[in-house]
Amino acid sequence: MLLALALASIPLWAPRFWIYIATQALIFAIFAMSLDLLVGYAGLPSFGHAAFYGVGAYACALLALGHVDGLVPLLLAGMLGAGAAALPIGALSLRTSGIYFLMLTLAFAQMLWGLAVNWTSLTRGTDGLIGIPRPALPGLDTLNVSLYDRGPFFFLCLLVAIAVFVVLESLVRSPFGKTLEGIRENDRRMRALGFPTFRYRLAAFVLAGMVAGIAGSLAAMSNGFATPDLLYWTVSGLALIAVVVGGTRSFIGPALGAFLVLFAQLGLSTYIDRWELALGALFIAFVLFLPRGLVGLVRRA
Amino acid sequence: MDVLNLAHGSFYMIGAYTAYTVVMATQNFWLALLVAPVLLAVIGAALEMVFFRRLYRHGHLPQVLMTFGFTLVFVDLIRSRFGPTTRAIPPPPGLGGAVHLATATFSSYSLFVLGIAIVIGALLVIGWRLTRLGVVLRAGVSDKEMAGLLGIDLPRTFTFTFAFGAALAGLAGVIAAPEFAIYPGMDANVLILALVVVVIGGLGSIEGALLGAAVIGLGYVIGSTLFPQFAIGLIFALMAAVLIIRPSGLLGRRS
Amino acid sequence: MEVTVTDLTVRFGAVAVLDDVDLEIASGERRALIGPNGAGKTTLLNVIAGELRPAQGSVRLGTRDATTLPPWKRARLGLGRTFQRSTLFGQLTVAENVALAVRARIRGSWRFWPGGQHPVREEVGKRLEAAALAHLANRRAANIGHGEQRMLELELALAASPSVLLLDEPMAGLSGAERQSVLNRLLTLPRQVTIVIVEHDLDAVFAIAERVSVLDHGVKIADGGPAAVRADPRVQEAYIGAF
Amino acid sequence: MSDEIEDYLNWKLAGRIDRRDFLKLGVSAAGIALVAACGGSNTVGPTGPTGPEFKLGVVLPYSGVYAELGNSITNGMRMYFDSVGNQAGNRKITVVTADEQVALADAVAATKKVVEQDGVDMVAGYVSSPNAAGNRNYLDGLKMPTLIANAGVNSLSRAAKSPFIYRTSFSNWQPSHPMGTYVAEKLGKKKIQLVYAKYGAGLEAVAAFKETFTGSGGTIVGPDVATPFPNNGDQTPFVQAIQTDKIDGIYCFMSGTDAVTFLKKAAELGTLKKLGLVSGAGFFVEQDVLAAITDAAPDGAITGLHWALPLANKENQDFVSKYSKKFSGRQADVFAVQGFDTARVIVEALNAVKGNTTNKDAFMTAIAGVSFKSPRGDFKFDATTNNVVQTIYVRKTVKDPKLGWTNQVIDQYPGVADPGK
Repeated sequence: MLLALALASIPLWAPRFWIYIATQALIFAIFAMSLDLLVGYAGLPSFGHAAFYGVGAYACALLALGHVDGLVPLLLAGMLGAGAAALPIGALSLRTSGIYFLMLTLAFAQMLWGLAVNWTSLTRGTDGLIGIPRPALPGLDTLNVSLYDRGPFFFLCLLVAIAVFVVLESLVRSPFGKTLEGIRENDRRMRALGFPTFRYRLAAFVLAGMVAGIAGSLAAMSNGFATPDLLYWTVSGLALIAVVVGGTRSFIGPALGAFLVLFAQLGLSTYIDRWELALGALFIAFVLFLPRGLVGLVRRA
Repeated sequence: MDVLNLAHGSFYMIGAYTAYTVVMATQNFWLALLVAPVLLAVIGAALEMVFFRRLYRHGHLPQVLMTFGFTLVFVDLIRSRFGPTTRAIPPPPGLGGAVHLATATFSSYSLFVLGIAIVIGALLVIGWRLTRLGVVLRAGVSDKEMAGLLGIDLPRTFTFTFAFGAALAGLAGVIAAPEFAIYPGMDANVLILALVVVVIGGLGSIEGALLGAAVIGLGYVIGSTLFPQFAIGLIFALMAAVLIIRPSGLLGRRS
Repeated sequence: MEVTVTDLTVRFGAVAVLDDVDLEIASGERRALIGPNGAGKTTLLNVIAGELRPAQGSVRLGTRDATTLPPWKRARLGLGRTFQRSTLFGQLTVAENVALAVRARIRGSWRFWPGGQHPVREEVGKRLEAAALAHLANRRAANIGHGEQRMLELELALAASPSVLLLDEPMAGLSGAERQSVLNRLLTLPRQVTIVIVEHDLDAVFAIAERVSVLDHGVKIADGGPAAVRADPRVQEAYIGAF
Repeated sequence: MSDEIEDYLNWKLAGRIDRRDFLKLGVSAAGIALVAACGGSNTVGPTGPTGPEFKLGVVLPYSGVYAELGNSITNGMRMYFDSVGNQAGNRKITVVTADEQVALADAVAATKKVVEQDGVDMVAGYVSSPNAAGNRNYLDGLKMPTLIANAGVNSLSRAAKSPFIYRTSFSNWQPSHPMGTYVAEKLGKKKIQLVYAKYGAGLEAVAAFKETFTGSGGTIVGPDVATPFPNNGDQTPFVQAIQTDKIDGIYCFMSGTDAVTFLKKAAELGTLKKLGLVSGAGFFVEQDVLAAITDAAPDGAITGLHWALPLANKENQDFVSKYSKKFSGRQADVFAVQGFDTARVIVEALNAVKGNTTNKDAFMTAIAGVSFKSPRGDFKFDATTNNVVQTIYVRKTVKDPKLGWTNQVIDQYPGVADPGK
């Protein structure tokens, strides 16, 4: 709770640029949390989660450019679009496990990236969809609060992030969550007990995809564009790193990891010249000194 | 050896840049063919001993994080040492032109690459299957505990395996240098293709990697002639298809 | 629930691990499966449990032909099993392990929000008492003794209150006292639960089993009451051959 | 600038290419030199600029595949700023850079950083078109005077034109449009196959060529050879897709690493030698590509571009020699020229308004009014499209004994302006 309050205060004191960075970090945190539902709780290391982040962004972008103006429909579009993509991909990928699953999800994500680059009639290829308007807030217009100002949009992202955090935390404590953990621990035993493990895993995969889709639509709204880069494997890589840096089997971990990774990446690249060297060294240091991530630190203490 | 190394592409890039430096200095491509693998073996061994050794018990994810870090570090070092300009080296003398076989024309350097690939492939398969060293390596990979019990000096074996892998990547870099352009970001695209090839072939099997490479190579060429735009997407579709039919790769052992 | 296996053949490559085996186990019957190592006992269990597809032959559970059903569907029909090597939820606590098995039965697992776990907790408490594991409730399954793990293994199968129970060497590696508590646990099971037990400890076998089938090199060489089988020369020869 | 600082700067550049510190150092060194000149050696040097500091935000790629272009443009800007002592309109010019990288998300972050965090008065930058188009609404919304130093996407001079965004480089339409008429009429080649990298710039370039080429009686033959972008595979299938027997020649649009791998493979297979004509937009035989492929260069290729290394005019000869002296023997290229001109537009506009940039409209009109003799020839803006009006030179790729592989000018189309629609 303390963290949520601290975050809520950001728009009051932080300079405009850092509010923008914080907003991006919140969106990335939602994305990283959805990934940890897979990696930490369901034991499914996905290297292609950016596919659903990107599909969510494109779904929201296409709808927004098609004159849909409501906030909720746009978020829903991102969520359902990503979920629709996650179902077939999950159904196919879950036939494999371990490193094969990792590679298969990477393959599907790169296929969607190839599609985004080449299906120019829909996605306008490498130029991407730009000029996406931010939706009007129902009812709040009278108080002339619009999502175009940085503060209100930050609060929207914060609210969605907290909502996602609460939903995911309760999900993993629910019977469904416990069953998921059981399947992660010992799939053979769960099948012997009568659990159709494939369906549970697929449900987890689609759920994680939908949450990533929400993050995607927020990203499309925040930056006003949806480009193929959102689906590229480096985005999946960064999300995986945020989860590892933050520490798996928790949601506060990946959220912290997301903030750290994004502040490091955006902060370093705009401030120092050889930012790749610094970022690379930071990642290596993290693995050496905190193999179980930030949360691991807390747990061990 | 069950290590997910995203920095393998960087070894390939370092190999290409070594080739560039050696050829620019001595005009001798063949010398580069020797220097690069040795240099990469040293780098590989050092990395394994200092960094990777701690990671074996933590599973794949920390490896992703560390190797992703290394790719960033290597690309920056290369760019600051060689500058961002795209460079190229001519194929070695005598292999520059083209060969006309019946109606088709092949660039002789591509044929040379084909030849080398087959030779190295064969050596690897023989080495992997038949020699004592090959057996030791395979034991170390398939079951660490058992190999340890049998008195195999595991740390040394892993260092050697990792260094050997790095050397091969360096060799690939040298061979690819005349064929493709040499520039700081060249590691990214070869990395994805390499991972795809290894997974399609089946992990832990050298023949699988060779088979996977053939399948992907043909798939790419056929794909780009049929519908050039989606060639890259086609490769991944191919990989997806293989993994769905045989979830542990064409020649992979049932995990 | 009856278990009928008809001319079952399983091959690994060219080797016929099970060769044309027939087995009729009446509902509520306590059947033991004995035989030297490598006779195919565990393979037979795995086929009945659905983890292994036979080359030929069929498996009937009660009235249903279950030959092609996946393991979880067979479990839903009331088939519970333990494994030769304890397959538990290592990182979860003993209580959480049992809770999973209980929830498998009462089917609340598709509930996406917490709560409503009171009945599950109650039953888990009772079961842990019965299995003398209550004092380990909050310990991680990986961090308890071998004997206790075997007990937990059994309890997981029982928690799903199966009508058919497949036991794969439940006594392996247990001390005298632990064997006795497992035996007591099994003997207190309701009559209508069919038990198929694979076990080397012949005293335990003959204490529980009403009928005994003997497998040797994938072939059923004897079938009958404990006394008759004990006296059967072929059984002795198979066992002596094995030692 | 005093000698030891000059040597120190060159030593630093030669030793390690460290753009950002160098840039800051370069500017501050100039400042120190000035102060030293005034105070230290008690000669009465020019008093420093008294007006408020003029901050210029430069967003160019310093990492990723376009780093080479980002470097050249930065060097070009730096050279011009130094030549005027880093001041204009009585204001000291401070340059703040940020790494555009490749992905639009990073370009947006870099832009926001220089605008909001560093509070710059003006922005210059953007190599890749999506990054320029992607930031257009943000910059236009803030009424931020912006100069596009490379990205050629046509829309910025047409539908997406903004009164605050001018372009000093080119629109993708410009280098290719005159080539259509030249190839059809002057060279009489009637059957051309299109070869291009399939992304924004490629599509717009070949469309402009097709417009005039078919207009002058030419016909586009066979399926286009469109290589996927970003292309990281083997180019052989695309080189072999050129139907050498059915066409008079090809018109090609590629740049950087794509051009290098394509031309190397084409040279090996000898495909281009069988063609009557190899033509295209100048980028695929620009100095950076020629330097990499050397003898694999398509000898005699006819290309159109708004600059060429051996251009005879004095400004260019002066620019080329000074550039290689200042940047330790590095050969100038079209991107350096674009950087050089961008800096000059800023200086001339600042002088025109005597450093008073508070009145945005007056400052923009001053920018629009800038015209001068650039190394590429006459440079002025077209007020209707905010795009540069410039000469497009027709060049032939040759191996010059002194300059090595370069492009000799054989014809030119002066005053080519983007149609704006």
